[in-house]
Amino acid sequence: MKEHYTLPQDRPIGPSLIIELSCRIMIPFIQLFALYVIAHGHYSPGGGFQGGVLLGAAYILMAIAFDQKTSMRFFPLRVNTALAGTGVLIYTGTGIACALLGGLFLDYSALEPLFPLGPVEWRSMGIFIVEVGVGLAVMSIMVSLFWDLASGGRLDRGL
Amino acid sequence: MKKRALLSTLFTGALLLYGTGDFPPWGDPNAPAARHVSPLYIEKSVEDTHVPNIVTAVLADYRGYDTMFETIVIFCAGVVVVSALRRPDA
Amino acid sequence: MSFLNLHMYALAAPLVGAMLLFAAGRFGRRLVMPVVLAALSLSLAASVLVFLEVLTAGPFSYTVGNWEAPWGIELVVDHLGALVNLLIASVALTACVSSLRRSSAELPERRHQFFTLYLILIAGMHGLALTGDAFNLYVLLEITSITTYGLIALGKGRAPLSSFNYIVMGSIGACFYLLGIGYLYILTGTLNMADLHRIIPLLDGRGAALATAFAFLMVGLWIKMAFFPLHVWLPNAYTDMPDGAAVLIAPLMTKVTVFLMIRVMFSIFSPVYEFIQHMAVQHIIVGVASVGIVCASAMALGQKDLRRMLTYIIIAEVGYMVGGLWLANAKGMTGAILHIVNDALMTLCLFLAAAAIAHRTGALGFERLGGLYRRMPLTMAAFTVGALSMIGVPPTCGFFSKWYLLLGGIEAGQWLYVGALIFSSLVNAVLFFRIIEIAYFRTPAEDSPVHEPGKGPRREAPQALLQPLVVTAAALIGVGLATGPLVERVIRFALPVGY
Amino acid sequence: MDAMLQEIVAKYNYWIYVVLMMIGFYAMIGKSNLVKKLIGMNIFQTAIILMFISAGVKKGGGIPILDKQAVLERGVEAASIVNPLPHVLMLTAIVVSVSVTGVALAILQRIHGLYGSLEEDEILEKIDR
Repeated sequence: MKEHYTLPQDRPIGPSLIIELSCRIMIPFIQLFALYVIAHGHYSPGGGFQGGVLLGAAYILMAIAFDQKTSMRFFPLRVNTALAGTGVLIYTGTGIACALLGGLFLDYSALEPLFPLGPVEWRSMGIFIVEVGVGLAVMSIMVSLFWDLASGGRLDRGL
Repeated sequence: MKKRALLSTLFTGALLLYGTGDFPPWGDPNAPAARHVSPLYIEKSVEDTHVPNIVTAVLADYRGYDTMFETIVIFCAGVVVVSALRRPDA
Repeated sequence: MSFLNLHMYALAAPLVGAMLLFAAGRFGRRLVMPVVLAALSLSLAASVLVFLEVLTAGPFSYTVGNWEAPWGIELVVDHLGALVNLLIASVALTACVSSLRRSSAELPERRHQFFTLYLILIAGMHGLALTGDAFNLYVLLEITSITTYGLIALGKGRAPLSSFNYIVMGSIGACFYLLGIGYLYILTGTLNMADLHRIIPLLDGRGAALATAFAFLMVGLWIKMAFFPLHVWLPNAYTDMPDGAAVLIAPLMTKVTVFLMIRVMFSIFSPVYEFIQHMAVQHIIVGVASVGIVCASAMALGQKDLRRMLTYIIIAEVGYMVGGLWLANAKGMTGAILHIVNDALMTLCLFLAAAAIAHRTGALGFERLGGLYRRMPLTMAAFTVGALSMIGVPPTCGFFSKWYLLLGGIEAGQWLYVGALIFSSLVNAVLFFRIIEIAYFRTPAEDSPVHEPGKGPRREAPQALLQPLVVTAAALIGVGLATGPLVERVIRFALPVGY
Repeated sequence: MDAMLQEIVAKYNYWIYVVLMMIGFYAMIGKSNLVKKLIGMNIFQTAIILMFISAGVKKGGGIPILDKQAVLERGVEAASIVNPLPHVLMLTAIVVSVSVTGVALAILQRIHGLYGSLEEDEILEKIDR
């Protein structure tokens, strides 16, 4: 990777204003749409995985348009590791909570004692909680995968 | 090596095609797959979970156990890539 | 803490432990040992209670998410499942004591990542022991594979290449299994094993597709368990793995996959389908298994490294189990199921001994094993018990399962299989006595680090590596003596109906 | 002979997917370049995903997203909606495929770093030396 990589300064085109400006405008709307895809997974095609990948794509676009250091400034490594763990813990924790509260594993209607919503409404809420957990996990894993593969594990320059 | 690989590929392909002989024609509404388990998903899922998107309802509720392990699969991929590539010493 | 969800806690404890370890990251170094030990002892306690519950109250099925069987995912905890679940929990706890100590020497700054994969692998195997849904079995197969790819890649030297070869072969196996499930789904419309078991005999006009589905399910699982002609990936993968991982993966992965083959053969299809409607297939498979046993044992003779020799013995043992199951009589199946338990314990004992020796001498080549009896008497004593059990000497458990397999082979008239069993036992005797002879009579090589003039002659492995080894060696004899009640109270119910 | 032709016409989708699978399968076991093996694995897994999805198709079936109020009042006819189960299974298979590809790419980078080549025979030469 080292020998044929040219530094940004002596790249022919150099950091291009057009790319950076357009990305700076686009990235917030990509993330907004990604949150919509996660939240709207009940009513339209979407859900945790698709929304999580879109969220990850926003940071990957930042890493490609600017450089990896900027995307790591907006999404620090510690937060990335913590989010990956919490995403999966949300899912597994919901399952264990349903079992501890007297129901079966992953039976969302058993969460009734927490907040009286009625079993069917709790199932719909349970699905949403789980989708959020999946979205968090997929986002942080996708971004961490890209960072590692792009920079060969050194997390310094990236592509 | 290539000869053996080509031979086993052709044999596997022939076995697969021999197996498709008994399948219902494509898109047949009363194929076994469309008659046995999925009708309940279509008819009951909105009533049971108030979620119009049947795929999300089946994914997260009826077969939520699968999706939990799926999240763990992608988590494992993250851990493996981090442990394989991030070499502070090398 | 209702008793109804006990097996789910056995599965969830390692998962939550893994997440905590990963979130704590490199700064939670002190956290690794308590979290791993707590998670695994909790899951062992839960597995023991589930096993006792199944023994007293009989098998039970558990619908995840409170949806009835074919619509939701159903977990079936029967005698065989509870036995394998208990085996996984006990082997995992014993192995983790040794790998906790060994990994601090091998992978000092990577321990939290190592044990995250380690705990998720154990949780995946618990899931495999319990599942009653065919597609869920595929997802869990993928989890155990992806964690094994990661653990192999953590090894030294040639480990990444052997890990990549295992990825390619493992993906072919998993895709073949998924193809088999797809064919069954297109024919029946359901994924639940009990439902499939009920519908398959009714599919009279669809013989071709059913045979293809069965063939792909079997070949997929055979690749995953390294059944002889499809075993090419195993020797490199299990040798280049870090010792801490080999102690867990070698005893369990292939045996759990044999258990999955039993699940597919008897919970999805039926003995009538395999043994009566397709008689010829049974003879072919027993023949291939016998050839596999002979070839794997012969290859083990030619090895110069202790751990690589053990991997070829694992491949021969897989041949024992697959051949025993396809003998199609009660003795053969009892022997195969008993061999899952015994072989897991034997392989655990030998790999724990290999880890202890590697800890002290650094390498496992035969030339480095000289004079080990004087330096590591307890380790070599336990290694000898493991070796005797692998050969099949009466007080140890290896003898009893081999005895049942032999009886089954004779009763079924499969002389090739019986001959292969005897040949393999003789080869094991040659292999292990050769090592015991090197370790006992040869003087230690001058350059080996163990031979420090300053230190006293006895340089035993550290306690954390020695205690699990001694416990496993004792368990080999204990399980051997407990074969009677084990077969009577557990394995008799695990056999399919009519045997 | 026309029975064979008739059958191919009725189930041409399975024939196409089996051919795709076999291209991927051949690449996985026949090729010596490690990246080509990985590409073959992706083709194989994608073809299986396509086969599952095509198993769930119903002629004239609508997409599995319903109008909540209408269904709560009048209910829905199962034959009019496409079978949702293969779609759920294949979401799982896609995630598994992505994860395994990510792991394989990371390990390929390690191999390239260690041996400087991705041809299996060159690597084996370097190991034996």
